[in-house]
Amino acid sequence: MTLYILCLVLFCIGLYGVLRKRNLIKIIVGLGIIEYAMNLFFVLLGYRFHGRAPIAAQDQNILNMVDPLPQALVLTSIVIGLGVTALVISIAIRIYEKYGTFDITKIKRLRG
Amino acid sequence: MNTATIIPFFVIIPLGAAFLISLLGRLIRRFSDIMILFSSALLFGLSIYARVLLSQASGKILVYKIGGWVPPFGICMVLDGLSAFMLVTVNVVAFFITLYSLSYMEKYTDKPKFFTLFSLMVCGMNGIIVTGDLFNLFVFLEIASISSYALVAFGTEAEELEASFKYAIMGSVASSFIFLGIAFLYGFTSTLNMADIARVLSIKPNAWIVSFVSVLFLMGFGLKAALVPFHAWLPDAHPSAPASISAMLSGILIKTLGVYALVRIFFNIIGATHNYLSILMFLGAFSMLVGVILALSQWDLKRLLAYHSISQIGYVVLGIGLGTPLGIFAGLYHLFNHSIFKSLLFLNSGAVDYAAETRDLKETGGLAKVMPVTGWTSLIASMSIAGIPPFNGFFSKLIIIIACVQKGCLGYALCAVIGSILTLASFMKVQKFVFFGQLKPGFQNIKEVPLTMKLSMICLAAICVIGGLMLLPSLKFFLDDAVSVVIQGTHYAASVLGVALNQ
Amino acid sequence: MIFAAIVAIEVKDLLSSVIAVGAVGFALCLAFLILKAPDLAITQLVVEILCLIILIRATIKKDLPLVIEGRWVFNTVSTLAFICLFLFFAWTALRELPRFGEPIMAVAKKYLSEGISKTGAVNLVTAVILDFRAYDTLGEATVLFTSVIGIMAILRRPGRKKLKDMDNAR
Amino acid sequence: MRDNPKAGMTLIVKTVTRLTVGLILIFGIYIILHGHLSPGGGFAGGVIVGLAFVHLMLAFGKDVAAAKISKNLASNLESIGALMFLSVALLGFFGGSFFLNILAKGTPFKLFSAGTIPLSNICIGIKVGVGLFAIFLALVVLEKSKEQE
Repeated sequence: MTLYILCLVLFCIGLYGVLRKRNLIKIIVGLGIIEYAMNLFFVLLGYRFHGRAPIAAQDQNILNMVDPLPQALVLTSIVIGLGVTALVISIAIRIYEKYGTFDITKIKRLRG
Repeated sequence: MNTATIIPFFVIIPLGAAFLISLLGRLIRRFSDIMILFSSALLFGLSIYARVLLSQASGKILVYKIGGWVPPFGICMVLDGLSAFMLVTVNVVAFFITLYSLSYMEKYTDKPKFFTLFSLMVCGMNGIIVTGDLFNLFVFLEIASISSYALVAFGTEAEELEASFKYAIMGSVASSFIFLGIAFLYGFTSTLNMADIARVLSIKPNAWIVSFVSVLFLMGFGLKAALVPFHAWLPDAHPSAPASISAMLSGILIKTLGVYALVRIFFNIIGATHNYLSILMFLGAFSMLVGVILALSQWDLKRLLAYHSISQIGYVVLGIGLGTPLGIFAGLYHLFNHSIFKSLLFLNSGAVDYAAETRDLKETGGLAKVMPVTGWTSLIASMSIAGIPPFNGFFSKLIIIIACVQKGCLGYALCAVIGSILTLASFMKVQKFVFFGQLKPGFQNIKEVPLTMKLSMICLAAICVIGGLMLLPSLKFFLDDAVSVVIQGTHYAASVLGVALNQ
Repeated sequence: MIFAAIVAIEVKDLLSSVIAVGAVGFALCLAFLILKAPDLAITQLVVEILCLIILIRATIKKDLPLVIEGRWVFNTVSTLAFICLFLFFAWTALRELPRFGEPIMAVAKKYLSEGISKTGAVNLVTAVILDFRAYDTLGEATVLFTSVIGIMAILRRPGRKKLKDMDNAR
Repeated sequence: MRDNPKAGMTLIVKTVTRLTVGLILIFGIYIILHGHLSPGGGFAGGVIVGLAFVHLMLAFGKDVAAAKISKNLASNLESIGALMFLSVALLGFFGGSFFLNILAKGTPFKLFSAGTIPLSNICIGIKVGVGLFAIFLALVVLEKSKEQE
């Protein structure tokens, strides 16, 4: 229970970073933290006390392994996160090249 | 091998086309053009064929089990009335936009990359529509959104990059809300198959967690659909993209990612209650009015159209939020019509941009004389969006208003009428300043756009004109099946699991 | 981890912020190991390294002072209020989840009991991602492919053809 | 590996890199091939392979690494990897269903077991490794061309 809440606190820190920071790199960092928090949350959901890693060994029976499904999903989600982060960074680099700054208060050629 | 085998091809064809284009597009000239045209024409035909197959299938539902695993354990693909309807909408629009982009994209460098991304976007949308698994929906949603982030920035100018960054950040936050929602649902039900989740949720006592999850989904998909409190990215992203991509984004992407997913989750998985419906109705009416009022003061053609997208999405959501069969019917019908005429309008604006090199309403004028095809098709589309009789927009708006009155929501009906009048006003302005009136000097010798662009605009305009015919009884089954899927709500679970287990 | 995350958000210098986020990532990797997810730990580790390299290359030599604009207090307060509201509702929802360490595992039991005999893979996570849910993995590979193509499209130059070239092309 | 003293980092870094890159590559390939037996798999292994090339590029400068794999080759290889994965999926149609695992399962704990899973792992490994390298190369080429302007 406490772990879940702490994990969501991490999520909220990332959210705060995305919403409040005025620097492109900081926003990307916030996005990364959101992704970490989500992944951690999903893995926490699949944990069992005294569980074993879901890899069978030759001499042991399959007993009390942790849930493999969230781990598979989180693997997918890590890779998706990598893709998104890389894309956003490349956009940020191009923006830096055009404007010479990472500060979004100075980047407002578009009206809201 | 049975008839359900057709379903995975909606994903395989665009995916294979994308990989092949990126591999061979640079080596063989014109390969990318031919390949993309071939694949989208094939998808167009296949989607209509799938609709025909569906009406022959027993129980009006087809389920395909990937890898032969039985549903709660493997992933299954589901084709029912609603998804067949969405497939036809997406693939029809995508086909005409492909035709249009063949000439339009000559303005940009590196056409093979454009078509690769375009094809991936279609693949993502088709994947969202046919999937029967919640996490799989998330994965394909990411494919569609990542390719759209990249496509918005395709011109690599300063404004485009900025709009794309904004869009990418808001889109990723939306995705993270959706992912968190999926995580909560998995923790609660311990399954990911949509039908199975619906079954488990109907057994377990209704709890706080379901409301929390639906709020998360509402935020996530609302961001993707650009409902009003979450709309900030849309007016930047849509005008900045190349015109054919604006047409895709506005015409079908926000509907597939936003409205379809919302409908699927709220009606078929969680089961719509009165509270959700009233939230949806309120958001719909709110976006309808705010969108159209903001649109009135715009002078950039594409930006004006983008605000109208918000407003029209409001109509769709209002219709669906009514929850009565007539309301849902009208909402879905309006969704189809809006895809057609809004993509047509964006294509028109692209044609204006292509020929006259400007999108500012103050600079253009009298273009109908030199560009007759663009002028007339845009007149048809404008009348259609404003709801003038013989065109399709009129019928769907009329039915939405009737449905509102039937349910006794006179306030919402009034909102819809006001929105419609304001839409008419703003499109009168567009027609006056762009296509009619005095032909400005300097535009004397511009030419009409190339053949494929003309062809696709004419075809879309023709669909606008005959769209009203869909109310005829012989064609009405197309919509009725979709409506019945939504109305039956969580009965979805029983039918999907039943079909899957019997096969 | 939370401490490192706060540092990452609040620190003024961009490079230290990036390094702090690296610390969060490595802590996450350790957490995965403790939670018995070695596959994830490996993947997280290598992905983290790659992200850090890219981020550091992006930020190096490009530091700048932070500015504080007007309405700062109002915006912060509204954001914090939203977050508090979010956490409160999350807390009420979390109470109805199964207790930590005792998941329901309705579907997963079948994966555990039949995974090896049905797929022949000993690593059950691999069995899940490449056999039971291989279609997801196809989607995931496609996401990466999309982002690679997207990055190459964004980073290409020049983005538009010049007018001169267009006239030649016609 | 021709040595170009002007590009890249110091001699120490270069020497160490020369020793370790091979090891890192082999480790990546090991992880890819044993994905169905031990932790890891196509993604982790692919990222490691990609990192080996990135490592090379950081130490020796862009030209040496680009000589090993050019940008076009990288993106072509990536498409080929993706197509191979799709065709592994389509292979299932011979058995009657998309993504059906049709090859013989073999005995567990052996390297050649688990049907199509190792094949898919190899495809993903190629795709991911080369794709990440392509991303990095694109970023570096961009910075270089900016300096020249």
